[in-house]
Amino acid sequence: MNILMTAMTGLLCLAMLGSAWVAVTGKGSGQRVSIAILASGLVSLFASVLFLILAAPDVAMTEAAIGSGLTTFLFFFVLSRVRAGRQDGS
Amino acid sequence: MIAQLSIATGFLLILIGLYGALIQRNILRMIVAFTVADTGVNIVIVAVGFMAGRTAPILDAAVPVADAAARIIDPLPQALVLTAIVIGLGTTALMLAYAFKLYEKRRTLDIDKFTDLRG
Amino acid sequence: MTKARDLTTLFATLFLFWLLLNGSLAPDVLAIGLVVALLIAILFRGSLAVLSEFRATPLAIVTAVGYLIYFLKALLQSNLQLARIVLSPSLPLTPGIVKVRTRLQSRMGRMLLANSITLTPGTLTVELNGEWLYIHWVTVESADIEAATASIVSGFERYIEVMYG
Amino acid sequence: MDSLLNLLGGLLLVAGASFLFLGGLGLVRMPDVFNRIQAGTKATTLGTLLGLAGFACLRPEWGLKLLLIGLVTLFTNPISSQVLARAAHRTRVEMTLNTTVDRLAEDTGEEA
Amino acid sequence: MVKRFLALLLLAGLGGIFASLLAGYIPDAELNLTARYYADHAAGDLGAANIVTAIIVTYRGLDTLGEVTVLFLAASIVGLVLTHRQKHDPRPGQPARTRAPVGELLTTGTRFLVPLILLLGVYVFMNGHLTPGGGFQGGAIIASGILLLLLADPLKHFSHGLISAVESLAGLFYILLGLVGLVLAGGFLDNRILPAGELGALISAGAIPLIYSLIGLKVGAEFSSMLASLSETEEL
Amino acid sequence: MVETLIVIAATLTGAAFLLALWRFLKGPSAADRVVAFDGLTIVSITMIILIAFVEGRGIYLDVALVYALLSFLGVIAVARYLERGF
Repeated sequence: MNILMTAMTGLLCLAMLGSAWVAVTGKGSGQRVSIAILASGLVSLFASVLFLILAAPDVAMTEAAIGSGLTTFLFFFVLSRVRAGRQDGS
Repeated sequence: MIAQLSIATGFLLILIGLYGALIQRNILRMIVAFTVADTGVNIVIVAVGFMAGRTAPILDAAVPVADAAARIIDPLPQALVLTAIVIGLGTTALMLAYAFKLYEKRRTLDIDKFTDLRG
Repeated sequence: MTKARDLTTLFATLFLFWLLLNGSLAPDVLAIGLVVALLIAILFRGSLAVLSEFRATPLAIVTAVGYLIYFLKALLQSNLQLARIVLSPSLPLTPGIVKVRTRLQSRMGRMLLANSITLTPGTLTVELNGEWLYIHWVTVESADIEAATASIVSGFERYIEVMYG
Repeated sequence: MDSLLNLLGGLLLVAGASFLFLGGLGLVRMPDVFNRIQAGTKATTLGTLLGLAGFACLRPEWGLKLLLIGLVTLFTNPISSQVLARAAHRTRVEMTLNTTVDRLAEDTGEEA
Repeated sequence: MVKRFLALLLLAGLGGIFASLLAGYIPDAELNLTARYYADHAAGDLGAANIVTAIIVTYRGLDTLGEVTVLFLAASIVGLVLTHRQKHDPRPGQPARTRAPVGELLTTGTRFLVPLILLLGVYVFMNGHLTPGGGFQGGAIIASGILLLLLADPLKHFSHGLISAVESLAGLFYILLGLVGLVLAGGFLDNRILPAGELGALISAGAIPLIYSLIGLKVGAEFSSMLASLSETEEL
Repeated sequence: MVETLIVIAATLTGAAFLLALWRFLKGPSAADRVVAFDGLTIVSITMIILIAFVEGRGIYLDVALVYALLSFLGVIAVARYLERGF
């Protein structure tokens, strides 16, 4: 059972690093800001599961509700307001 | 092993987030990178408080009061991180409001176009 | 009259949800649940009339059980069909969006119908517009409105019509 | 008796996990968005429900909470898929080449 | 490019520091003194089964008061920045924006789900002393319910009066409870103004459920006002 | 016996997770990524309950409930954004 948890941790860490890379560099996302925001929300969701493995259910719930939920919504509100403009920094 | 893996991931997330915040020129993308780094910091703090073989600091039928000290992990980092996540949302909302304001003034999100403070 | 009925249904649903969440029947749980459910029910009584559309007759309750069994069977079938498609190397697909008609009037009944269609073999509700449903079908058997209605909608409609009208 | 329940729970778990796996496979293999949504919704919903039933057999005292989670997934999953499919259709995501008929595009075309 | 090179140099330095930190990391085998105190005393003295809640509400109650204040300031500044802006004319030649209509399914689903989400939020903050969760999580869930209402009916205007009334009242009673603790029990925000009760019951742990409910209402109102002021801005 | 079954189930769940993640990283259109996001969150719910089972703590189930509701909200928000609904 212990090895199971370790394997799950490894899987989650890999997934988090992958989506963080998408969120930050925009590689393979067609340079769209909305994908970057979605990927950062995914990082938070995986972090929430990781917190549960680290025996911190309070933090896991906070991260799921606030870090992933509300933050992503705030980003999308602002993004939809500035959509008319240029979205890409490069 | 779980703790080491998590700490390493947290550090890597901090580095990735800082890299993005430094090289991106779109303000929204910089804020996204900040939130990624934020998550990384939280993971490191919680993982440092983790002890293998112990369980969450909530007492119920599975963890009686008598042997609480021998079974639970340190609750203090969790309380700190809980605060940090909530405040993180506040700062993100502020950054986004200012980004919106800047866009309203200049109609661009490119950080290089804001040259007022250049010497 | 209907206002009072709306309020009662919503209150009963919320209270049941509270009991399921807490999983205990201690007096303090009951008391706090009563207060909280009543407050939320009063706050939402105007905009939330979808729950009281259920016809609480004995026939409707029996039909609900029959509907549940029919639905679970359809869910299992749809997954086996999906498994066959996904596991076959050639992906035997003939997808398309067809248009079907529904007779249901009540909002809750229509939502149940759309949800059921989404979860049953090879179909996915894309848009609900008046009496027309637009459905994405993995293996289109017939693009004709009547034939498609007969094979997708009728099975569920029979049950939901009794429950919600 | 107890071990029988445990065995049933384990088997249900494996069945649920295989449906989840099929859903993932469908997500990867299907040719366009709508077919992927189909695979995603159906397989993951049934997989989650079976998994919940399995855990309920293994731990009967968690039954109520698991029932609640099952009800929530049963209601929210199809709604989110439908909203997503609608959004995908409105943004004119391209459909796979062997699509036979698209009545929705015909009808919205008429209105405009 | 110089900027990218400097950034990479900085990151390499930080990475080196992090690597040495990780190499020297030795997991604790025992709880340290503070943690041991909390583990031994939270259940007996305060009656709270969730020790994290006990720390947040009582042992470090002042920190939480500060945190709520910071959130309040953030919400106010967001509202201030976004509402006090000059009206700009819609650009000519660009038609007024039309929002995509809401599908009937989403409307029905929202009407069905929003009361349940609000009830879940109340459950989360009322049970903060027994289960994971508490005021901040419950407040966030309530704000998410409000957000679902906003999504299903984008033109709906919230009464900012109601939101700020809930927020002010909750804040006021929070401070009052803290002062009552100063008078009747050991200090500011002490929860032992009410009997500790039996460990594991819903009404137990003194004033913790009360304080956490007030925090939950306040935080929920703050998040809701942030979301509402963002959603009321016009597209540029 | 039961332990073996649980390990098999966990492996299959992990494989489903990886497949959905691949679709997220690859997926050509934004809608594809949102579908993958939905799938990932649903698989994560099963993972959370698995963690609760292995650790033997029933209170972790609350997290799964919150997670289920919030993943629904996230998908709705992104879908409404894509069709320019707010």
